[in-house]
Amino acid sequence: MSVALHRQLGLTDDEFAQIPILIGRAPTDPELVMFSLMWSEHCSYKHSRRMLRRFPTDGPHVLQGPGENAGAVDVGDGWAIALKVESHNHPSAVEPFEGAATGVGGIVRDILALGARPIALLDSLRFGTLESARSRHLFTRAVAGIGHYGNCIGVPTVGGEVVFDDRYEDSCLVNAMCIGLVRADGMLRAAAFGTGNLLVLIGNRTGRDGIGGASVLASAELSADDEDKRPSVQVSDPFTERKLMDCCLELAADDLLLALQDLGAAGLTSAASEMAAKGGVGLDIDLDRVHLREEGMAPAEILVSESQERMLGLVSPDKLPDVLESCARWELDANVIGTVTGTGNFTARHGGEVVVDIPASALTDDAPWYEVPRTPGPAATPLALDAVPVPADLGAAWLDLLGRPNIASKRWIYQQYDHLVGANTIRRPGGDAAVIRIPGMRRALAITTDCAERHCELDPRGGGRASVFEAARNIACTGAVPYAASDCLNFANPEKASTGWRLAEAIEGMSEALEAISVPVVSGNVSLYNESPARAIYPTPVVGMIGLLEDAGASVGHAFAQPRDAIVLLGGGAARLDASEWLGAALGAPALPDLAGEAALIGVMVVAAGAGLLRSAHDVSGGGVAVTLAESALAGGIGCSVALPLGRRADETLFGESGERIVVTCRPDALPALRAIAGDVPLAVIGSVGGGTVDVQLGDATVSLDLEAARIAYEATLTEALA
Amino acid sequence: MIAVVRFPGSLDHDSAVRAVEAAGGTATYAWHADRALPAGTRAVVLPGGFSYGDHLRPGAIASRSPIMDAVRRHADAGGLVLGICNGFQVLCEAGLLPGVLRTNATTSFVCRQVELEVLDHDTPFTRDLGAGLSIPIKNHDGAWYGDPADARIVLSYGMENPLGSIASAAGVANAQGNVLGLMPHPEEAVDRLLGSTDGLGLFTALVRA
Amino acid sequence: MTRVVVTVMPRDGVLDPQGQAVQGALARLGFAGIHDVRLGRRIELELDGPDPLAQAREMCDRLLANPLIEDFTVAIED
Amino acid sequence: MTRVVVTVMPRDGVLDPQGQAVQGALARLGFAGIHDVRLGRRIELELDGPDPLAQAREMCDRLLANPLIEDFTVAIED
Ligand SMILES: Nc1ncnc2c1ncn2[C@@H]1O[C@H](COP(=O)(O)OP(=O)(O)O)[C@@H](O)[C@H]1O
Ligand SMILES: [Mg+2]
Repeated sequence: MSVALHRQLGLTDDEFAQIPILIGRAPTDPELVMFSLMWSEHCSYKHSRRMLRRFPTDGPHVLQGPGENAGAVDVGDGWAIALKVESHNHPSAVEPFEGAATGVGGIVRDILALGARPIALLDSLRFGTLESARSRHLFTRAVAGIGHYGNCIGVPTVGGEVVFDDRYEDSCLVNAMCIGLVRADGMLRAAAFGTGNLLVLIGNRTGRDGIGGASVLASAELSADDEDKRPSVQVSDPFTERKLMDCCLELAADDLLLALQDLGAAGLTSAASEMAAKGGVGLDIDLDRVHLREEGMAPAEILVSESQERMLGLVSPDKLPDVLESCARWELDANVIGTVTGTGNFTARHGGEVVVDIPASALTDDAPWYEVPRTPGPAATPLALDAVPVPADLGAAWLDLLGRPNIASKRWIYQQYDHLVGANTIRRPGGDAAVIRIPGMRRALAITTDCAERHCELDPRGGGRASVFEAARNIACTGAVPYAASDCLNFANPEKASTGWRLAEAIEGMSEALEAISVPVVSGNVSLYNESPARAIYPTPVVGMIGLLEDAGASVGHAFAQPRDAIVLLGGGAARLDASEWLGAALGAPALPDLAGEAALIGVMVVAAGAGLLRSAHDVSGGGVAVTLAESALAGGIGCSVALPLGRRADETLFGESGERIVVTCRPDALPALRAIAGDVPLAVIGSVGGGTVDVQLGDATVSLDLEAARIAYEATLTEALA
Repeated sequence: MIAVVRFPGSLDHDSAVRAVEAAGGTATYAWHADRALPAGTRAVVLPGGFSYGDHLRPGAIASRSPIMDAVRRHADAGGLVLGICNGFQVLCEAGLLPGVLRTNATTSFVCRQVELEVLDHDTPFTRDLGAGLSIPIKNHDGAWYGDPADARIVLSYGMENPLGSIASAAGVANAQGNVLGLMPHPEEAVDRLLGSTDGLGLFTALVRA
Repeated sequence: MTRVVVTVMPRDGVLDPQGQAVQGALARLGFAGIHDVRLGRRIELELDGPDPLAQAREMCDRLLANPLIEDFTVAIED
Repeated sequence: MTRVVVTVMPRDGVLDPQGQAVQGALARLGFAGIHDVRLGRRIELELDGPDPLAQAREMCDRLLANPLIEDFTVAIED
């Protein structure tokens, strides 16, 4: 072998040198493979761990902050909501259908590991433009995979987002968010404890799925062209996942589980070492008792296989018969593969021999960490408005904008997702945040994912703030109080250029915004190295947020409701074309979101909705106020007529973007009450609902949008591009 | 008592129970491996989902499970059986309803609200329904295929026919009218909060049985 | 016109949830002695042109099979 | 042990929307001269027992094929 094994496995020489110091001898081959995976960026966050400490993670309602499989918050009446966002970017680029599907499966098991019933999914997607045949293929297959998995396991996919941009041509992003419901006092943790307690592996058999670095070992041991020893792509099996969900929830409800842990990246190695390290105990695992799908798997392969749809339960010996019986009833394989010991070591046997015997904490807590270079990127320069051509026909420009892939209706996507299963979906996809009833409660949840990636490219701190505020505004538009967040930081190579600085700045901006609205981050995920020699992605810190609505029946939608309702623009944001959808490029210098202003606007929304004043609400985001008005009109099947101050230029006024603006409607006689609630938050009555067109008067001129033409432009794009 | 049959991979069983309760009845689960329906069963619901992962053909594996013999006996004795989505597929595969459900003409999963026409008011299920119902569909294999001359097409999608069913069929009954299968999900339309209560009538019919 | 039959099967070692589900169902129906069930696709193509086999192979590479998880064969049927 | 191959195809005259979709996709990829595409299933069974062909046929009757829309054949593969 020309290159040392540890390098083939992705360990640096320095990292490799640490191992004997930690364990007092040279590692065995399986141990080396385990270290290589546990010390990878994916498992150890070695480039981002320190920066993540900046996030606000506390709050009176936080039951579980970062550190477990998912975070959880108290939502009252003894119930907790678990939430987490996770990426499956690289697998989706290789095999989009299975990659995206297994991404959904993975996040669902993270929620399940808390003993929570998964009740909603969202997907946040970034792909190359629809002009690219490759991107169309990847996107179509990823959507199909997400739909297939979510639909089959019966968890509604209630929302998400997608952005098409050339910067994602080589590195698409597939992030998924899952929400779960669990009794606050019945939440499971992943920590192992109690010498003699048993580890039970439940679910699919273990094959050579997704064995990363370990394949190097396998091919070094065996002849390199040995076909069937090659690692295989993970194939999703949602039917087994559903049984696993039903079975684990039944076990949890019957109090048969002491701890529960999903098997994700690095498989059994990561699951078991984390359980041991969290509980400060050891685990003795017999690899011969792991149910295998293939013959002749090497110990290292069994230890790091990423076969899907598996969970690891901790069971006391007297409960074992009940556990096995339940698993049999669900037609799931279940095997006792190990026991808790007092040594603190991760011990594994194979064929009667000890092949691994190392402190579990060496794998988890002793992973290296790196300070990444924080070379600042160039400062953004404001857009010269003169350089942006004035559209000859504003009406035509408006129609064009409505049909752009990043603005156009996402019906083609969410129609392929069962967004109703469970019979709790109050506000379906198509508006701002989705709203779902919390089963058995009067309260409801609003859920969204958002990210301002172009803003982040130009100014990561401002973009970090904007990403949080966009999510919070979407939540607030339903009348819900922003309550908790999860995030997925998708970035390029942290060791190169300004990526480290961007990451730190984005985290700073997100944290500032989260603090401004008192929303804690309770879980999250980092995905780095999203770049090719040709392109790096925009910094894409996806924010997943939930909000709480006191009365499920009082949520607000984005559709115009009644003729003659007053249309009100709330908030102090100023329309600018910098980085806007109309500009279609990351150019200019978007304004730094104002912490106090955004927080005040969100507060006003919540109070106004709570007072029952709002008939509709829709924030101003991509495409500016013109798109906001058109979307509310299309959703309600009724037009409006509005007058706006002309501003610097008509196209900027119509299509310019910024945060801190929401268009609401109310009965005309509710205006005084709304004004009183708004207080210092800027409020402008701009028109009224009615008619079959959206008319906007700007100075002397009126721009008019025909609703039927708008509907065609808005609905056709994705369907036609992806036919 | 209404029995809601649960197969591995059933998804809408809880919603079906809630719908029965919304209609003023009580429900209990029957397990696929059981050979008899729960004592006191007056009517049966086969809920939506992906029983056995929809592998091979949707509903095929579930239709051969032990509980289906008991469902058949219940139907033969004139008892009411309502199959929703996957339940409809199971009933067709079991031969309790004519035809079979095939992949949608779109070849994709379709989740959306549809407007249904009630074509046949002369079954125990449809006696009290209005002329039209607004209920969501959500399925991948919902195109009914069969001979309309041999089937009682009770519900139709009208002119729209979004899934490509023969005769635009959305719901089909057996000759006696006591077994009904439909692709739309009435259990998702029993609560004003979720947008429509048009599905409630089907559950009221079961509760009355 | 030539009829070409394309057979696409899950690769060895790749999880075959469909095959597993069918195997379980057959066992529950009382069939004994089933050691393995694998489920794949059979695609019958009616093709014109000089080299239908080569064409079918290209179709497999570009659309009909997923080389990461499936193996395919093509054959002319008479 | 015998390997029996079961082939299940849509019956003649039964519309095959999936086959049509594949045909459309192949045409969009630029393949010409495709007259028909039919999509079916291939099921490979590893069976023990005295008469594997008869057993496979019974499996088809009882589960593997739906006679309303599908035809099947069984064959021993060596
Ligand atoms: N990938 C997706 N999956 C599911 N729903 C989506 C997806 N993309 C967009 N949607 C839905 O379409 C609607 C509009 O999305 P978007 O334009 O991103 O909203 P906003 O600008 O309010 O964030 C939302 O309801 C959203 O949930
Ligand atoms: Mg919005």
